[in-house]
Amino acid sequence: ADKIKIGFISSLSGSGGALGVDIRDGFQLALTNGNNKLGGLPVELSVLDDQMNPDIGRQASERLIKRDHVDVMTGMVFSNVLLPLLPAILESDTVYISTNTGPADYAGEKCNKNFFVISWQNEDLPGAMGKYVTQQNEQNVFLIGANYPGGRESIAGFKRHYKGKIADEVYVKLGQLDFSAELAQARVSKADSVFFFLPGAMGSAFLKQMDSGGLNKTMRIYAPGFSGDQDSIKAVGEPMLGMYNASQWASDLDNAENAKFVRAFEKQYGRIPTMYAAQGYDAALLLDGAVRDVKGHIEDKTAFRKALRAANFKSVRGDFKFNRNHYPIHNIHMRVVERDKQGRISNRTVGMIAKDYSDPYAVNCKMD
Amino acid sequence: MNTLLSVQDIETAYGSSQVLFGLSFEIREGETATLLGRNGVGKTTTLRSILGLTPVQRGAVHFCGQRIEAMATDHIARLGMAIVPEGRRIFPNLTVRENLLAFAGNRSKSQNPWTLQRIHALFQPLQQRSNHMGNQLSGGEQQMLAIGRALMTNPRLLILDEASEGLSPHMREEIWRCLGRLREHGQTILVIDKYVERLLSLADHHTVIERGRVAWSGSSGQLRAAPDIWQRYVGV
Amino acid sequence: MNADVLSLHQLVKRYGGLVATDHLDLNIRHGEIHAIIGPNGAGKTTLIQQISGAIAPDRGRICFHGQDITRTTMHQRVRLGLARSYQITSVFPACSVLDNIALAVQARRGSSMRFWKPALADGALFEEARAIGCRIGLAARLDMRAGHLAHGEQRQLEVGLALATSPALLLLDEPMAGMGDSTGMIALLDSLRNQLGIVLIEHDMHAVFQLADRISVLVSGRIIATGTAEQIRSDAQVRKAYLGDEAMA
Amino acid sequence: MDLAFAIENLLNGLQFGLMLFLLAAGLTLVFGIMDVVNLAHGSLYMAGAYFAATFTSLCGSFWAGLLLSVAATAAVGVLLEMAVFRRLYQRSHLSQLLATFALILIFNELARMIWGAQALTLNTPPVFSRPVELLPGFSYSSFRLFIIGTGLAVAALMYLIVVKTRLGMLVRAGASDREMAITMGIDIARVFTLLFAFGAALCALAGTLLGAILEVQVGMGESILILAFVVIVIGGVGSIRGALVGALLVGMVDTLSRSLLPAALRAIMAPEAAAGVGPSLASILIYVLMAAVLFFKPRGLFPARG
Amino acid sequence: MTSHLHHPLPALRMALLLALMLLLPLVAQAFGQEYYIGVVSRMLIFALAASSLNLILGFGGMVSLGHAAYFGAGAYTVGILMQNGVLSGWLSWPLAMLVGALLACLVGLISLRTKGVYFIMITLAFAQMIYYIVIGLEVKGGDESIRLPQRSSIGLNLSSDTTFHYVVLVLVSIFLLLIHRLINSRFGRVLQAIRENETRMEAIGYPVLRYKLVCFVIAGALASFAGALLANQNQFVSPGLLHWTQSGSLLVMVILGGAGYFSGGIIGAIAVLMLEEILSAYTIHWQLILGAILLGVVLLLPNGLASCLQRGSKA
Ligand SMILES: Nc1ncnc2c1ncn2[C@@H]1O[C@H](COP(=O)(O)OP(=O)(O)OP(=O)(O)O)[C@@H](O)[C@H]1O
Ligand SMILES: Nc1ncnc2c1ncn2[C@@H]1O[C@H](COP(=O)(O)OP(=O)(O)OP(=O)(O)O)[C@@H](O)[C@H]1O
Ligand SMILES: [Mg+2]
Ligand SMILES: [Mg+2]
Repeated sequence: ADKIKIGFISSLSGSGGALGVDIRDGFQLALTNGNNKLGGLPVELSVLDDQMNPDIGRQASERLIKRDHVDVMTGMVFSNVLLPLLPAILESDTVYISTNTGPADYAGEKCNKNFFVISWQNEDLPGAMGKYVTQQNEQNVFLIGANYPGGRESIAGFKRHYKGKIADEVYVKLGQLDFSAELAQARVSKADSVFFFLPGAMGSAFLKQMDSGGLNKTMRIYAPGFSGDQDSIKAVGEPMLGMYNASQWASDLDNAENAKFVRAFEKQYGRIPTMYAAQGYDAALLLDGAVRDVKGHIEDKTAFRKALRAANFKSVRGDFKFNRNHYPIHNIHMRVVERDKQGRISNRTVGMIAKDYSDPYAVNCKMD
Repeated sequence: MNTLLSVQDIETAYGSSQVLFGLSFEIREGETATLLGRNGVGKTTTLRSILGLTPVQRGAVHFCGQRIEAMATDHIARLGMAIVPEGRRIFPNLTVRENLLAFAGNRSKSQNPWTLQRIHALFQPLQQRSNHMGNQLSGGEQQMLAIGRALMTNPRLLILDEASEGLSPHMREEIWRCLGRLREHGQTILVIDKYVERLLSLADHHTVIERGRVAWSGSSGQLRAAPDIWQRYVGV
Repeated sequence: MNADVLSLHQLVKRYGGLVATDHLDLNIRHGEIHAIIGPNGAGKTTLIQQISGAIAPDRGRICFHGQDITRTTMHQRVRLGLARSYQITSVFPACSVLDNIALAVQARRGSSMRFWKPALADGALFEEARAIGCRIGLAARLDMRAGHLAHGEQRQLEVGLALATSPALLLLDEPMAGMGDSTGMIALLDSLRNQLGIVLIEHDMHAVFQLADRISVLVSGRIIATGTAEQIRSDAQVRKAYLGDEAMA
Repeated sequence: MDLAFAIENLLNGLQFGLMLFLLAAGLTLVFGIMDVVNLAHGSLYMAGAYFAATFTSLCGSFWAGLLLSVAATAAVGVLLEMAVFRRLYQRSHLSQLLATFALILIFNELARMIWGAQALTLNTPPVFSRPVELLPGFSYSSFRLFIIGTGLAVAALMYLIVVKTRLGMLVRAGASDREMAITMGIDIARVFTLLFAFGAALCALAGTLLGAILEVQVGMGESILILAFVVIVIGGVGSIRGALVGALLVGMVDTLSRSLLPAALRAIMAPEAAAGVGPSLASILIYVLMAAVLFFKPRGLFPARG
Repeated sequence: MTSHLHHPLPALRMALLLALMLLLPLVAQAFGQEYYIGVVSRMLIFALAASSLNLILGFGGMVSLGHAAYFGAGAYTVGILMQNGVLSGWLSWPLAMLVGALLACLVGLISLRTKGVYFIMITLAFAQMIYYIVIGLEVKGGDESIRLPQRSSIGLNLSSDTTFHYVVLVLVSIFLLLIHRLINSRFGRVLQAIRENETRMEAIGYPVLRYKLVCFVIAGALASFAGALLANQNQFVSPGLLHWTQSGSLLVMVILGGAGYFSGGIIGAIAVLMLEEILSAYTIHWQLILGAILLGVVLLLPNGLASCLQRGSKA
């Protein structure tokens, strides 16, 4: 082929818009760095907004598949948007690289040759947190999650690895911002610590209210990396200091590719990148490597998929491999929110808590 | 006596349908004048034109020596014009008391301005219903309130558009007497009403309108002496 | 024989502490024009509201053609032959005069749960409406929007709407108010005499005395006198409470 | 259930209710009294929060941020009123709905273009950063107590302005019959501009106070706007007393259902199922409350007479 | 004779539109742009949904902010039936209408007691209840939506976008014609007069509530049918269809197009979807432009787009 056509659909507006924008910026950065080429092929990129609504997302994906005939699609943030669209995308034999959500649905028996997840399986980070919290010898944890599939999966992932007692388990409506009632429950549950999965603004509001109610003085707070990342920090600020969160990536991870990425991102956008940005960036690097491997002959789909599967690129998170289900095998790190040398609040990596972590569903996948 | 209001050759239309065709008349300070005519000849439209509610397309209106036909309605009203409109148009979500007080003022610098007490004395039902909402009044009570509301601004020119509508004969008589007293105190008044006979003894000057034009004008004496005019243009 | 179209028994309506209708009894005979007069705020409109079904009385009974209708809804009463006009004009302002009347005609002529056939094809409907329009003196205005009519003309239409439902009893709340020359309306009502009963509320004594077969005087929610025009005109109590000097004129 | 838990729940309900009232306050003026269906109310709330966050970080003081935000939002309100709303008063509710919906789109996109898609920091001021101990061993966020106080104060202020002052009468008059109010000599345009600015200022107050414990983000207005409308409708459109009662009712029902319902459900069904049903049921309750209130009182609890 | 209650069929425009819709798949196929067939089918589906809302809002004066409930109900009926093995459209489509009608009847019985903004809010309340009930129910698959394995079977191969388009075109045209007949019928006149002056209608003998309810139910059934079609087109059903923003966007379509004009819903749906389609491809700040356009239209054309096309018929 003389060019590679990429369709990028993401949530660029709405309450989750910040996530999509970060993924896009990360992806775009990698393209800019490579003079708008991937593996030597010029890139034709169309960016569309799904507004966090599958119905709108479908319109966008139809357009990309049927009108623009793109070679690769990527970018979506939320599983509830991705999942309904995925059958049509995969049926059209278009490669999809997930830059954020890694649904359990496609990790096991339904794994698909065209579906790659560059980020994580949904349970990876909460599961790692469960393991870590157990290691910390926490005995009495209060669990709170948003009441939607992603939220319930995350809490389940945590519980899979957490061995202590659960003080109470509370679910709240997606989008709820006032947590006074739930904090009262946390208080009476006499828990020692809290693990929460509250996406986007919910998480930051929760943290602010923990702080103003003084609960963060009496309980330790744990969360998966999504709620401890730079976007939450920007919203919450100081009250987040000292919070532990697990992530497959951190801005201070010690590898050359990452250093280059963080520097370039800060220069380009004037802010510290988030894990979403890193995922977007990685997706572009993955494509870059695969296109190079097939020498630009992406029209040979089998070869192209094989090259993708080989994941011949340097991930900003360090070691990276695809599992048989095309979900990652990667290391998961523990981070803590601190002030850096310039006095900015950001995450510092404390150590690795899981090496070559792979999800539990892969064994059911019949690929390879 | 000075001219307080002069309407010169005005033409007014609602959209494409013209209603007034070069209508003129004058009211002098302290005078009581009427506009007479059958239904739909343009009496209310004349008032709306004077007040700037329906813009005039041609002609001029002067009030207190100022040209007002291009002025904003609220501005004209503050110069000292108050109207008891057709259909009463009480503010339903204000109490009787609020309806009276909200717009109170002394726009004619009157020596003996209207106050809540004086209004209550004139219309006793209003005093009893002071805290009722405007829309909880009977038709006649609303009419009293509309008159009271206009009086409370102590206007230089008081305009009554069918103000006796819905009033009992007793109360109607009360209003006529009150207008008579006001006239004695030098209040300028413009009345539209169907009880022409009663207006003859009350008003100084009459303008009869027919199809948006002045068909006749003259004093009470002249009108009384010309029953044909009456019959032709006003009926009854 | 019961010649009464309508009879009210011990009707009571209170607004908070105010008794707007106070144990009121009233009989309207078939074909008569029965005027109800009384000072402002006496409870005349409130009475009409209860008879027409717009508000429910606190106590008492309303019988129409001997049938108790106290609990029936407004539209059912119209079907039974009770129609009213409003003291404060209430028409369909964005519709033409003809449409206004045609709607009232349609209410009584056949079902309106018809979804397919264009109503405009229903010639009879509009013919009848046109006839009524002429009868109330709006022949020249039939195609004009009701909201654009002059005040007096709207009052005419107001009566026309009630008339178009072809009632057995017509409740008119100050039909002459705002109508400069009421001779037309007086003639119209006069022509209806003996065809249907009319309850006429009116402050225009000229019209009342000319039209009414009987007159009831309502003061503070009670009827203080009922009688012919002559009887009422000469009743001292009525003169004091209501008529003042004007009736003499 | 211990005493502290009970008190905390009551306080939470009160607090959440007054929080909603703060937001509903400005809406009561513009929607309830001026009778303009203003969906963009949430946008002014958002603008208030963004201004507060920006000015707070510039001046380093929450209170300076609050003041500047109130001024700036009121100014935006005046501009908005003169440019758009002035043309909408005489229009139907439908036009107002569409126009203010358009304003939401515009405001959100502008905020995203100016401040970026990420949320901004706005935290409680240092004075209120520490919880206060109400009972031995039970402390409560002092900032939430401050919100309770502010909510009550705003309610009192609004009551005075709308019911007791001539300005209030003029506004109500102008809203019910604009032409007649003008004919009575009132410059309704000015009165409305003033009132709109005041409504916008209340938005800024709400945006700042709520932003400090909730979020400062694009779209923050819409999610909570519906609740503000619910509050006003339950109370009776145009009634300040109604808005206050409605807000407290919604606050209480919501808080109590969130804290008591899950436990109650767990008593009668499997914890897994309870966890799923609980939040849905709690979210429904407010709407059931509203539907029930309107079923029995079609014009709200305290129908503004008129 | 002219009547403001009568709405002549804009025959020429409708014929042109119909011809366009008939030819479109052929043209699109010729140019290898099958994508646009789907876009246009979607417009037709929304045109029906918006027209059903226009029926209660524009003609009946009932501003409902809960129309997504019926729209979604239709979609979910088809989805749930299909999940349970009922593939036939002959069964599921009428059933979807029935469900929508029943739901509307229930909601209408309670809501129609209220007026104005209270009505807006109570319809919203019911829609929200249904939204949360559906979210709470475990009818969904691994994510929040129900995925349909195929389009309903009606004896034609609906998996072809072209065939699907023609089926949608025929059905939507039939229902739009039905709506047109309805608004000009006796019932339609009553409806419009109720919008004008409800009390007076009661006072000339109409059981107002009954007429409003019937209209509400008809609109519910039509919206539900549109929902069933949309579920088929998308091949999934997500709670987003029930969200209040969906009700809002239907409302926007109707008001923009012209509430109370027969073509209002159609024009509005086409205009909004077209704007979205064009603008979103052009810039990611498209909502700013969309907002500005909507605002411009409201300020300049108080009665919506249809009012400037149809000036003659409704002064
Ligand atoms: N808004 C309007 N649009 C179009 N025409 C109107 C409008 N208002 C009034 N008209 C017409 O203008 C003419 C004059 O109306 P106007 O109200 O001035 O009459 P009037 O003399 O006050 O009558 P009345 O004694 O019945 O109050 C009437 O023929 C009426 O139909
Ligand atoms: N909704 C209401 N709430 C409270 N009081 C009311 C209400 N409606 C009417 N009233 C009062 O009841 C009394 C009777 O009113 P009604 O309208 O029946 O009088 P009316 O005899 O028709 O007078 P008018 O001749 O002035 O029209 C009045 O004093 C009025 O203030
Ligand atoms: Mg007039
Ligand atoms: Mg009366």
